[in-house]
Amino acid sequence: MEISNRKWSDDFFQKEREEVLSQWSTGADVDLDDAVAYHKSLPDSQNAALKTLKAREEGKTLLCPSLGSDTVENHKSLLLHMQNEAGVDILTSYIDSLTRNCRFEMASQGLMKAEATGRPVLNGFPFVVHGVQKTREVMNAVDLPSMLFGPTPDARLTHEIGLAGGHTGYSGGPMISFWNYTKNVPVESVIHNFQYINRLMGTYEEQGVPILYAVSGAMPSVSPPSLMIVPEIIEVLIAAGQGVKHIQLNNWLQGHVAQDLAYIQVLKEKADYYLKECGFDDVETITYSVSPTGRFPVEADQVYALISHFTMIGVMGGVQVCGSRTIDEALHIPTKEGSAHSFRNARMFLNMLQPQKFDISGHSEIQQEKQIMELEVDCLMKKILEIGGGDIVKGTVKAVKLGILDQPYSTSQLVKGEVLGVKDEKGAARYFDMGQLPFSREIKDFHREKIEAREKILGEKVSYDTIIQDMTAISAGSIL
Amino acid sequence: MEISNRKWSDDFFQKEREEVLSQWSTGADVDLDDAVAYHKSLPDSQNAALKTLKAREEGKTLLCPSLGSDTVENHKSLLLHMQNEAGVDILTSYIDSLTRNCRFEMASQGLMKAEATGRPVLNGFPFVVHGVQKTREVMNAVDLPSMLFGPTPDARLTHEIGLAGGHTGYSGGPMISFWNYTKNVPVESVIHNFQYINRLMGTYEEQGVPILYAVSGAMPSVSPPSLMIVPEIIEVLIAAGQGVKHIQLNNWLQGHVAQDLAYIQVLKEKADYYLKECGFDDVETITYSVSPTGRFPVEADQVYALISHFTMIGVMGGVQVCGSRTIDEALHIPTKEGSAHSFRNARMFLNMLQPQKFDISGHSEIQQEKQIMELEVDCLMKKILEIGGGDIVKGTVKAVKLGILDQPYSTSQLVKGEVLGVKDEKGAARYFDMGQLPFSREIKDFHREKIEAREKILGEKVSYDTIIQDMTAISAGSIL
Amino acid sequence: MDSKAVLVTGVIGEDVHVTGIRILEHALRKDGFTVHSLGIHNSQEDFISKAAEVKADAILISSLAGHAEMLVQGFREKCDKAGLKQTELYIGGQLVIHAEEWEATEKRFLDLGFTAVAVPFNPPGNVLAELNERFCDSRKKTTA
Amino acid sequence: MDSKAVLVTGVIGEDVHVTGIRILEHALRKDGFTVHSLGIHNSQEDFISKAAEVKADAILISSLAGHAEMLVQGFREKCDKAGLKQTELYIGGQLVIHAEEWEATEKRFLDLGFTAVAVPFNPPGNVLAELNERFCDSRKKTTA
Ligand code: B12
Ligand code: B12
Repeated sequence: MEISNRKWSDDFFQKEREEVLSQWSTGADVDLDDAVAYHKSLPDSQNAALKTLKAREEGKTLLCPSLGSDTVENHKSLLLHMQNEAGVDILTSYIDSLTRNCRFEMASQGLMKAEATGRPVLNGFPFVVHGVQKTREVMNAVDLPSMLFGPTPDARLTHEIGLAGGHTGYSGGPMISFWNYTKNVPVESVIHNFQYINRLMGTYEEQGVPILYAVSGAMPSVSPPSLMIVPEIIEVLIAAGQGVKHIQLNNWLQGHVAQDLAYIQVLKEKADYYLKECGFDDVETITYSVSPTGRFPVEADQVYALISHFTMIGVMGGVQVCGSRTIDEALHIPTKEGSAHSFRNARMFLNMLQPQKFDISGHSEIQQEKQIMELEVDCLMKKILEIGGGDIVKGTVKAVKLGILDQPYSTSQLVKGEVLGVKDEKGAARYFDMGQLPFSREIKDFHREKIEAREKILGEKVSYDTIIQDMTAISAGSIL
Repeated sequence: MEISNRKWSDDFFQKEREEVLSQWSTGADVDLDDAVAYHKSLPDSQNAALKTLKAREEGKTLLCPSLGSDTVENHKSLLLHMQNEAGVDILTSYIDSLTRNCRFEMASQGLMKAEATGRPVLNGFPFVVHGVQKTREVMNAVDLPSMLFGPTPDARLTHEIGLAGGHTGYSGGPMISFWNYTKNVPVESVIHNFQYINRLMGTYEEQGVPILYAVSGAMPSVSPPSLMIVPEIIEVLIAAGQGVKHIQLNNWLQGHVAQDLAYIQVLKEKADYYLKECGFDDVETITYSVSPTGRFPVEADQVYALISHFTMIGVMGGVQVCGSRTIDEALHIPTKEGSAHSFRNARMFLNMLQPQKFDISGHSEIQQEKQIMELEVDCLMKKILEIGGGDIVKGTVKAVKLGILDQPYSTSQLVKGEVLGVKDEKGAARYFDMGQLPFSREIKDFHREKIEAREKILGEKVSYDTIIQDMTAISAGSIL
Repeated sequence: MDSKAVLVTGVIGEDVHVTGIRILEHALRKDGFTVHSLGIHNSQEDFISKAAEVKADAILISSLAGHAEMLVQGFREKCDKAGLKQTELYIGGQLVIHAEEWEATEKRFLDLGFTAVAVPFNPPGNVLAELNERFCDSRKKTTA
Repeated sequence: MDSKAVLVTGVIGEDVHVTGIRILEHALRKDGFTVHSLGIHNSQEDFISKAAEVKADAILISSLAGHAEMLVQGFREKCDKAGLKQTELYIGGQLVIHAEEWEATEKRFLDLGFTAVAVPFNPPGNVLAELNERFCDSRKKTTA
């Protein structure tokens, strides 16, 4: 079957499920009817999709950490600590990176070592090794919804276990997984695996269990937001194609207020627009924001300021869910104490700002950013749909080859890797190199002018060294 | 001599100086020529007035803590720590509260106890007990400018020592000292003492030593900003009357972004306007902001968020100097470590935001706040000048008696104390009771409507209990 | 109107922190206590003469600036001499200027003859409940 | 063109953190090293066969995800067996997932046969200076 955005047939899906469920012993315990019954036994307030929709209605911003630990005991106490001490509204279970790469045997060894020594060994919760019942043991201990977290090219079995285990969402996606988590895996394979996951989510939806799917597009490295938005919209359309009904749009904030706020607006508007364009009328979208993935400062004093800064942008952007890095981000896997400190900080900032309903969405600088971002997104989306003959999946596969879809600092060797971003004189991300992106004169001139303004201040041409400096600027104490 | 805004004659000033300098033994060491020579031996970068003017030119925001310790050793190491570890730009020396109340004998005992035990006893630096040389010992150890800090009804001798000791500024003023630091002292006495201080500053200016005088107006307790702005303008005019040339306008932020930003704009514009109106053409004004004086939360996580929040407002307001409370504000006199943590947080937030030059000053909500604030300020200022026959000092004395100048929670028994503020449904401070303020229908209606909006949400009338709740809301974790 | 107890309240010494005690006075009055408020800047003698005049059941001293210990030395003894042996003494606010274990602070003031020392950061409601309970007890004791 | 040394660089195991080593490679190349970059997702064997092929003076392993210890077990021995006894081994990034004294981390990897272990959070410049110094020394040693 050639890959396309058509919905998988039941046969095709069931055949592949058998294979997937046999990848590790715990697969045998997955029973969809039982899983649906389990979900229905949980209150609505423990469903991520329903809880975020409610927040959208009420104009509220929820807080959501991202962490995970290896043993059931550790992970449970981590989530309970976040619920009770950090006061967050939604939980996440990070998947450890061995499990993400289907190295279940190694994950199992790591888990055994962790259980034996009491010292954490894995960098997340190894869903597959634990299996459905152990996962439910965690979910039964908490009152909040929890989502799986972690992009990766093949999380099919992890999803079977995680969703049957009571999780009601996942953050990740085929594009981000391809760009940032693979070396040699073709994009079509990654999309295929995500179609499986999305079809599984669609199946839960058909059985009356809403599942929240968070698209992520690409990790920024001083990236103009269209580099994230376009792959995110692609992920949205692929998900909708397999019957996903509740989508969270992740915004990867980089710290420039006007650009980040424009990003939040454009992603939401364009995702809704292209969903409609492609005939998906019953998909709900909510928005999420989180601080960037560049290197963090080591000093907690400074990270607190970043947590507040990014919470400010999230609240001003009116997102339904606000994530945050933690004060120990630079140092090690966040501890539960570190996470609680961080989210209490985010909560206080939120509680100061949100009741004010201070709306700056119409600010001229935001609108300017928005306008150019929309041009960029439409230009790329149209081209991709065009070369795909109207099929987003086919278009995507071709676009990656042609460099019409491209990323800086991608881990994949199958990516052109020609595009590069650099900051302008106010700290916004601009295109330093547009590679093969089919941008218009207007877009090119805009970025060129912005970069020239920076060069004027620097007194020299922007170079690769400038880019490196920009990538580590925040950890060194300043946006620029 | 009846009190008025006329400049003191040299005779009158010198006669009073003799008296003041004889209040405590250290007064004898004050020699103006020597002091001027000492100031001129210091670099411009150690002069608060020159440094802030430079910041105004360059569009930069400087950071300034407010602390002080009792012994020379403690105070020196505190200031050095702030300079080297906290990275601030301007220092302050808090005056301990015994010295502020001219209880020099008790301050001397406290200092001796502190020196003997090594444990801090006084809540600030007892300038008078230390004398000129000991004060210079501190100033010689640091590279940054330092200002005296602390309103009080009679800081005449403290200023003689502090300025001769190398300090180049003072934060305080007759109105704030009257409202918030006296019980039975008539406003005319406080003004008299400040005319002395201002005349002393004027004398330094005439000798070519710029001194920065920071006016403070009144401490807010859920106060609509006109309650601070009007007394601040009064302090500005009194200072200008005695020859002060460099004035810092202190903005006491309360956390509501639009209202606080309007406050910063209105204070600056109206201070400059009334200076001109009253014929003072050569007075430079710069702006300062700091977080409120209401009770702080105990948890450092939360205070960090407040530090960031108030730094955000200061930076967005384009102030030249940004102060901050510290993470240990609620607990005890700030330690040097606590202060360093706090200012590193403020610095990071500033470094993220300021390079963006994100200008929201024209925002409609800010403009709305500004408009009503201007009406209030002009209404009060005109009335005060009118009843003073054009003399601001005479007008002020009368206005206090009539309640045209009034404050909530004043410590003075000579104040009407009828006005009261309460928060509206977005957290801005509104007039709950206008007492004798001669406000127009338009102003009255505005506040009434805002309060009604809050009452709708509360489902009950706003009462004194609401006010108490509002006053402790931030320490309880939210603006509302 | 039956008053639960007659109280004299105020801030001692050069301290200007008046907000806390004002809020407390409001709550106490609403709750049925008779409150004679002295505001800020009171000496020990100011408290004693007012307490004698109104036959106070208790004196409530507020102090936040951190100099409390210096300012209340010998207060219990002076009260006793002035015929206020029955008058209970309470103190609250932020009593010391350095970080110290609450137990140490409390002991220091109990040793100076105070009936009770209020933990800082109590919301008005808590403080009220606490005082109410204490005053009921103290009433019982006095009438017993 | 004279190369200071021939290096093989890459990220080991399932780790995807590529930014740091990319930045380092750029700096190293600019500074006159010959760099053979393997990118992410490399096994011990991937490093060894490339190093043998290019006669590498050193192998630089980057690892940030925190599983480094598991992933480099026996690496020194395998290198020796493959005839890379002269090839020095360096490792850097964020090597453990829990908070631990740097000295303990360093020792753990030195014991595994690494020549040096890079402290985390070095800006590219520092790392470069450090490597340069080390490579000059190692060069001297090799040629001596
Ligand atoms: C507001 C404030 C001010 C305002 C006061 C306005 C006013 N007129 O009241 C102003 C700005 C004027 C001020 C000045 C100063 N302040 Co001040 N101030 C504060 C602050 C921020 C909040 C105090 C407050 O209003 N709390 C709210 C009320 C509701 O709470 P409360 O006072 O604690 O009262 C409650 C309870 O404690 C209890 N209670 C209070 N009294 C009593 C008594 C009894 C018997 C009982 C049972 C209960 C009780 O009931 C109240 C209701 O719930 C605190 C720090 C903080 N807590 O966040 C510092 C603080 C108290 N101030 C401090 C200092 C040092 C000063 C200055 C000396 C600073 C200086 N060097 O310039 C000057 C004082 C000068 C002087 N002559 O006294 C220090 C005290 C240090 C210490 N004790 O260790 C603090 C802790 C700040 C700090 N970190 O340095 N301050
Ligand atoms: C960016 C980032 C990511 C990006 C990576 C993008 C990319 N393709 O590179 C993304 C989002 C993809 C990512 C994913 C994950 N990450 Co990550 N990530 C970071 C982050 C924020 C910055 C890393 C970075 O780019 N630094 C900037 C560069 C310039 O610095 P550097 O890498 O340290 O390299 C410098 C030096 O160390 C040195 N150096 C590096 N290598 C070597 C080698 C030698 C021989 C020498 C001499 C020197 C040297 O030179 C470099 C130049 O100065 C760090 C936290 C932090 N530091 O703030 C977490 C962090 C490294 N990540 C972490 C984790 C756990 C993960 C995940 C496993 C999370 C999860 N559970 O989902 C996944 C990984 C999945 C996988 N399969 O690997 C943890 C690691 C935990 C630990 N070691 O204790 C950290 C510390 C975050 C945290 N607090 O949890 N991450």
